[in-house]
Amino acid sequence: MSEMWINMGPQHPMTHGLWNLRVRIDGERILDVDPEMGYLHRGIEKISEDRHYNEVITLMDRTCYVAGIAWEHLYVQAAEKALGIAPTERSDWIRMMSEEFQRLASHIMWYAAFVQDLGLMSPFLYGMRDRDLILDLFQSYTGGRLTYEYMRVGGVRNDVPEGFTHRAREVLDWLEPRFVEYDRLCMGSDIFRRRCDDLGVLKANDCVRLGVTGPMLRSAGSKRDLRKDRPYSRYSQVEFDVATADSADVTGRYLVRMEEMRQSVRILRQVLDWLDSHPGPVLADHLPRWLGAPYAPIGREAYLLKRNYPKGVGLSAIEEPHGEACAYVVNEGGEHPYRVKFRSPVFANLSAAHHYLVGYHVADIPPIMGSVDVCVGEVDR
Amino acid sequence: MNPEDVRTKLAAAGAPGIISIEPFEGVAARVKFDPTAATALFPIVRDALGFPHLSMVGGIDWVERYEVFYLVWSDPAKTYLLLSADLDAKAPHIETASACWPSANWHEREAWELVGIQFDHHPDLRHLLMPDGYQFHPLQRAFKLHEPEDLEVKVRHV
Amino acid sequence: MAAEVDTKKRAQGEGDQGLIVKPMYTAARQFMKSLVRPSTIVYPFERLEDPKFRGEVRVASGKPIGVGEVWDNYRGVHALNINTCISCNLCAFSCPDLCIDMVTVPGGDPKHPKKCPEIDYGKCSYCGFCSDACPEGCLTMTTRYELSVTKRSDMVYSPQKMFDQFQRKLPMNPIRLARPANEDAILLDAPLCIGCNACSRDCPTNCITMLDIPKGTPKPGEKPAKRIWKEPVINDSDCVRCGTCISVCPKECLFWGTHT
Amino acid sequence: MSTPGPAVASVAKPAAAVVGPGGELPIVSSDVSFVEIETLRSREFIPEAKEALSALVKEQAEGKLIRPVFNWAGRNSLFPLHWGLACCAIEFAAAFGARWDAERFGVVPRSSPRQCDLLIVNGTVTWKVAHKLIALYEQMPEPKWVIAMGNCATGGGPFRTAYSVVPGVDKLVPVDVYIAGCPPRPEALLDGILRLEALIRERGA
Repeated sequence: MSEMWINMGPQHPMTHGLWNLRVRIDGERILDVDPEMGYLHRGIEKISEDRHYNEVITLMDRTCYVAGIAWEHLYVQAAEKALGIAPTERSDWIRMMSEEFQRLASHIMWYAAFVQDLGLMSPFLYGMRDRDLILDLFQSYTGGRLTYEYMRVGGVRNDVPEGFTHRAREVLDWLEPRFVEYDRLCMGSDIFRRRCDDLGVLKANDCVRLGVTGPMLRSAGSKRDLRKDRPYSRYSQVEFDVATADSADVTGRYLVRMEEMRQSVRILRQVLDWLDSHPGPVLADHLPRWLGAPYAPIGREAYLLKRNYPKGVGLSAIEEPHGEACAYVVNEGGEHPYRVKFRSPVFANLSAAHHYLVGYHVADIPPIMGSVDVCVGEVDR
Repeated sequence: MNPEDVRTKLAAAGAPGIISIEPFEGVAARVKFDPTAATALFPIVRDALGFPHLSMVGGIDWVERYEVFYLVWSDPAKTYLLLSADLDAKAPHIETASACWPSANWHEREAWELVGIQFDHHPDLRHLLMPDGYQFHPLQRAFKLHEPEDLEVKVRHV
Repeated sequence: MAAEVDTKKRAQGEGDQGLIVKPMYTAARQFMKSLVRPSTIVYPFERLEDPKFRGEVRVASGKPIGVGEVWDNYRGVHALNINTCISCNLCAFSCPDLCIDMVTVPGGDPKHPKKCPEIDYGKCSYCGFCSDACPEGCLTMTTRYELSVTKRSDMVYSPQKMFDQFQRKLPMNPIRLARPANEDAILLDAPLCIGCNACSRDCPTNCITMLDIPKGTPKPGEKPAKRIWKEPVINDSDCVRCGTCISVCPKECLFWGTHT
Repeated sequence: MSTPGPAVASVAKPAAAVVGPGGELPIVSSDVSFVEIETLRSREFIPEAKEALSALVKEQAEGKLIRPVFNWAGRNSLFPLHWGLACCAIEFAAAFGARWDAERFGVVPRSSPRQCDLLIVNGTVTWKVAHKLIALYEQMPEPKWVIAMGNCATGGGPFRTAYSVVPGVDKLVPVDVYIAGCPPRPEALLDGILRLEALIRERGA
């Protein structure tokens, strides 16, 4: 049998986005893979150089469209370090709450799409139903469903509304039993287990070598989680466990994400308790006007003439739902960032595709790539 | 881990080409190094200092020079380390890090494509995000964004 | 190779019963649950933002979760109150996507035509920066989200169209950002001023008055003037910090700064 | 189907009189112009497609009795291409989720362009993917429609100044309905589909 290259993408139900997996096969067996990216390259890093510091936030939501607020959090942390601004305490907790809700929403979205790839239709419906409740929560305090535009350099735009924590607890109460149902649908099914066990194995030392992070790394037994190892925001003040598995396969990644959702609920309950008892300002005082919108950046040229600006470089790293994300913001004293550079976790996870796909069969590609949780927006940026 | 630790360990391992080691918020230290010493320095950072995970590689166009930076992570020390090197503005090039950290492969492809830094001996230096044959390096300062209102669109059939 | 799957492990499953009966049972139970679909909104007839839906939307168990309240804050299509708009340009300047054009509307005097925002919804990203920046609260975001057109040009909403939105009295986004406490003010570099009156003429809030400098008092380092010098004095409490005066000043003698 | 009491009452109302919270929000506006759509669709960007279209129109004009049936069937079973481009694809998926259930309208996403008659461009189109978009469009059988969902597809959105983004998908394929939003809510997508159905009712398949 001769070998041949086939294209899976850019329009293929497996891809969940706009990318192309070129696969060299011999019969059913995968000999080589070559992911072809860039179909969604929107030049976010370049556009950021033409925008005010706060205006970049509108791009961050669209960078990773299933975890928008986590990317906002990543960016504002780096920008604050570059500009020498500290967020208020309450806004820091609200940011952390947002990130955890986003992790829940992202993982549920992953569950819905991944299990649909395996041929099960109903988990998609259940997943989307429960995710909508989280998006309703987001909408009640940010004003958007997917694109929030909520965080600002120095805090967040507005406080959570009255009765929010009560409603959030209701949603959490509703969600927690659902995880059991999800598990019953998947782990209780032999078909699911037979499809996913020992598939897409990538051991821990390979993960480290290839830069693979997030649930893929933790499913191989590593305990690296930036929320624990390098606590940012207020993660040092809440209790949670790092979810790990040791099988390093698709089932392991499923288990890690399921456990992470439970841990997110655990974190969220602590954060909501804190928010109930600690009112305070959510936007830092003494913000410089030249930060830009919504602080009316008019008369730009004239403004530049008369001021000495602080310079600085900010670096931040968060544990995004997909893995380790970093941002590097260079402030050269202008009104716009001089250079913004992001590290996308899925970018690194995909670059190792050769190592967890080769040797398996063509029919194994959807579950394996589904377990990677590809979000093309953040890969291509 | 603080800059002093990094300095001691690098000196003990005999790392070449270190220009300066300075504190940097959020990481253990920022190590500026001479790009010609990259081949020797990277394995020392990985093995002797214990930074096996490369997070990102990025390039900055400072008009009069280029800068390339590497962010690496150490699991036991639970900290980042930032390596950076200044490159020539005319022909920015540096030895590839993908021989030492395989994860640098795509990051360097991206940095070459968008910033225009040449990575010598890179195994697979071709376009990643832009189509093949794209002539420009968009993240260079000289590259200006256009106004699409004036854009003339020509549709080509394939 | 890892692809050589461990078939023994699979064989240790629950046998045929686990393979067929259990999944079928699970599927059948879920199917019975799905015969009622209380979480579905029959969209054109039922709307989530409808006040009667407050606290009425249920999830599968029938337990109500008050999603209706989330609408207070939603960012949809803009509404503009033309009557209170002061043509300060702040919305256009704060727009990250540059989708706002200021267009002339009837009502201004011929020398200073009244300009109101015109929004191209093919570019707008609904970030709400414009309504946050609006000092008068006349440009707000309503909760209306449906906007589908068959012509691209219909996506451009003129001020009049947005005024229609306003008159429909759709629910508005209630959150108004407080202005920062130590906001920068507009300062005057007095030696550069030539007293041309441009800032006072174009100020949308009329908070700049041109005051006479007493006759015969020379400005520092200059010869005594022949004519009466005027200098702008800005009423800080009325100023909305739009910066129009800075952009029209021919000598660049106005600038942002903090009062010392 | 079990819905709360008041909703059942409102089902009895005709669709054109749907009243939103703030007054009349007509689903179908009267500004849909037959002539403009025809001009839009007959732009000379694909000569073959134009020929095929005119042949089809001629053929259908001869069979006047069958055409209303075609139209009725066509507008009530729009099969969009299952193609996720960017952010709007998530809302596209949400519209097919439990809460909005777009399949109520006969809208069933298919994975192959050969089975589809509706191309929903749900996200940013870059120059790298532009010719693939045209190829997919050309593979779809006539009659076919295009919905530009969201601002990136309509006019490039926030990314239109970027070096790699097509400022509006109408530069590549003829668009029938534009939906504003960034991303549009699932309801807005459904509204756009309803508008497209109205368009087909008016113009014919």
